[in-house]
Amino acid sequence: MMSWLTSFQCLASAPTETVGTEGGFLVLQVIGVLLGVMGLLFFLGAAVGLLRFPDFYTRMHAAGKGDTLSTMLMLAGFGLVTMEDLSLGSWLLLIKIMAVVLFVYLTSPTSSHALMRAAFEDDELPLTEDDLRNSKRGKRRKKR
Amino acid sequence: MKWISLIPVFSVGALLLFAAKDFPEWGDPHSPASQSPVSSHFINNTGVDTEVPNMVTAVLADYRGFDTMFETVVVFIAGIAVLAILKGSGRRPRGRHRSYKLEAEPDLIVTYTVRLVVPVIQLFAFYVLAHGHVSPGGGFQGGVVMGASFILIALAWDLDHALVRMSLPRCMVIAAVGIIIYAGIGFLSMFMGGEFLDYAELERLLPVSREMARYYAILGVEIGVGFTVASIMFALYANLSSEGRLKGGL
Amino acid sequence: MGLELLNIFILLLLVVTALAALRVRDLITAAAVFGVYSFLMCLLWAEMGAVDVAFTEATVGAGVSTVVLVATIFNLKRKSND
Amino acid sequence: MFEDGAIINELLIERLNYFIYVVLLLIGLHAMIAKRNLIKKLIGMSIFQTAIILFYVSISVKNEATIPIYKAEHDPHGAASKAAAIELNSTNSGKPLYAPTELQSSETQQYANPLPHVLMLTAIVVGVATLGLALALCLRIQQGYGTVEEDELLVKLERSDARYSLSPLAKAISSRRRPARNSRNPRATGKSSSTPKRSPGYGKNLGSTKASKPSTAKTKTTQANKNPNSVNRKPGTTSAKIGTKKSLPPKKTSIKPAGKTSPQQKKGTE
Repeated sequence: MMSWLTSFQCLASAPTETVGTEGGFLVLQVIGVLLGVMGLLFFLGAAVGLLRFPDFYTRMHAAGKGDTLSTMLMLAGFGLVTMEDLSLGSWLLLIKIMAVVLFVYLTSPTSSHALMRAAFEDDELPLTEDDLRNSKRGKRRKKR
Repeated sequence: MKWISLIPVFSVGALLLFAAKDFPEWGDPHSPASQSPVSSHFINNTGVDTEVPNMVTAVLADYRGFDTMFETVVVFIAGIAVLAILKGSGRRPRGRHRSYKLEAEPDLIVTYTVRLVVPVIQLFAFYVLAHGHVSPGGGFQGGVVMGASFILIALAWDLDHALVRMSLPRCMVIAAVGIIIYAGIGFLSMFMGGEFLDYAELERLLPVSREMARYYAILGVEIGVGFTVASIMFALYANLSSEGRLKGGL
Repeated sequence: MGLELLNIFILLLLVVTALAALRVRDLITAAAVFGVYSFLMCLLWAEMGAVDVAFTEATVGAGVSTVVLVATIFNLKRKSND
Repeated sequence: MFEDGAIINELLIERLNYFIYVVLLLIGLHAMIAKRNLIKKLIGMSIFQTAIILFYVSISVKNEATIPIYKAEHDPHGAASKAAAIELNSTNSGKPLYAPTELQSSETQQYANPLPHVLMLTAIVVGVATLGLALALCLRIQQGYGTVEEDELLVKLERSDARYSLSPLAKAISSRRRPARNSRNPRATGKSSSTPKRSPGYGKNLGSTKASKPSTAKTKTTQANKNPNSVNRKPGTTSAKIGTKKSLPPKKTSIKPAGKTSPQQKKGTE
């Protein structure tokens, strides 16, 4: 039976052939994978912050910063992993990925700024000290 | 009474699932669709016939060029229809956000970033359009990216700001020019002695071989598609966001 | 080897986002979730090897159609009754 | 339950992809049938459409196959075909350059099927064009009737139908006496749709289009005798006319819910 259930068994038994055996530099690939893992960690932090923070501004703070940094880290790691040899093609690929990183660096903070400004002009109130005190005393309050 | 809708829904679903067990498995290389002579012909002969490495572009603009031409016409007609439906139907700005939006200054940070990014987006649109022969892309994608850059201008400032750069009459003229380019290449190859959209006959005009004539004609056709799609996408946004009034924010 | 785990995951997420886009009352949220649906569809197609279709869906389906939906809902009533 | 040949096994394990396509398609179909909001219907239509496109693309998948772009060894402008061309031109000179060679049937299996991709690529673009057209129609309905909810829309349509399927005598009387009241559905009136109402309700925007231009001139001339430059201040005149009439209050109350909800909701949401 050829089915997708077998892919679970593939998960249980780790694949024997790993990255870096054929082509490419082991150092670059290790650095790239480390960058990718760091990016995933920051993404996890952004997601947890998006869920756990109390009001809109702190949520956007977590989402905007964590999102930007983790996307850049993961793209940089991806660029390093794909450096199989020092040929022209791989350099071009790296340059393209770095261009994507540059544009994420430009546009992602801008979009979170635009969201913040829209919320501010829509009279969305940030959480204040009083709210925190009330929420500590009484039941836990959601935003506004 | 909403549950009545479940009856046709589930009967359709039962029919489709009943048919599903006759379909090939996921990724079966011997499925009927993959074994059909048409697909194998396209895969085998694209390189010989047109010298285009991307088979999708070659099939889209050459083998099935007639189809794509009228798909472009459908997009054009949709743009005209939206214009006709919403023309002159705008109401006066009313309510809170309307007056507010009209007074509001565009955000400095957003506009500055858009100023930086829009030229790159448009350059990327041209890249996608021209590089569609050897990488994913082509007229539709490049046109949509180009239209999206104008939409971005309209979002960052307001619609007037974008309409200065791409007014609606200019949009429709460019869309029509795109279709004229497409059909014109078809007719040109017809006048050169071939059939409609038989680009190989263009070798008499271009100093290249028959295959490379088709290569360049595919590029020309994609440019026509890109013109139409870009302007129609922006016209759709401009009309829908302002209810046909063509001014104001968002 | 047939379907892979990534396909299954994306397909189930597709069903979830499709249901969510139709369940929410706020139409702007519905449009945003529909954009998520389009991006998942784009990911699935890229994974299937249909790169041109994925590119088209990323620009058209997730980009322009979401923007057009939001621009229209901005002129309509934002709340939906069902 | 999951043994070979059982229907559950057949559907949920071996053909799970088809099962999910059908589920997506049914979600879209159900939304198109049962949802009352027109925008929700359109989102359902898009989901339906993408489910079909997904099915179509998925039949082009081949195992062990790459994307439908020629690899380096089959590239018509690559090194392999250049070497072939040099060899070919050396053997018989005078022939034009002939670089690429036709693929063999064993090599065909290395590429995914490009034909469904092409068909669906155009379908996506046409899909967004039809979505834009449908959204334009939604905007027009909103301008005409003040709502895009189907049930409210049906109530309003029914009411306007009932108003214009009265007896001929009643129709003549009502159209002569109460121009302002009858301009709810301006396309059906056409005669007096330019008279403004006190409440900025639905039907106003349609009424201000060109369809009612001749009637505008007519009403203007008839009322110019009594009240020059009164085109914009007709509430006073209409109320003066209305005051002489008996059958107005029940009519007004019957209209009231619809006329009441629309402007306030608009104000609230905008």
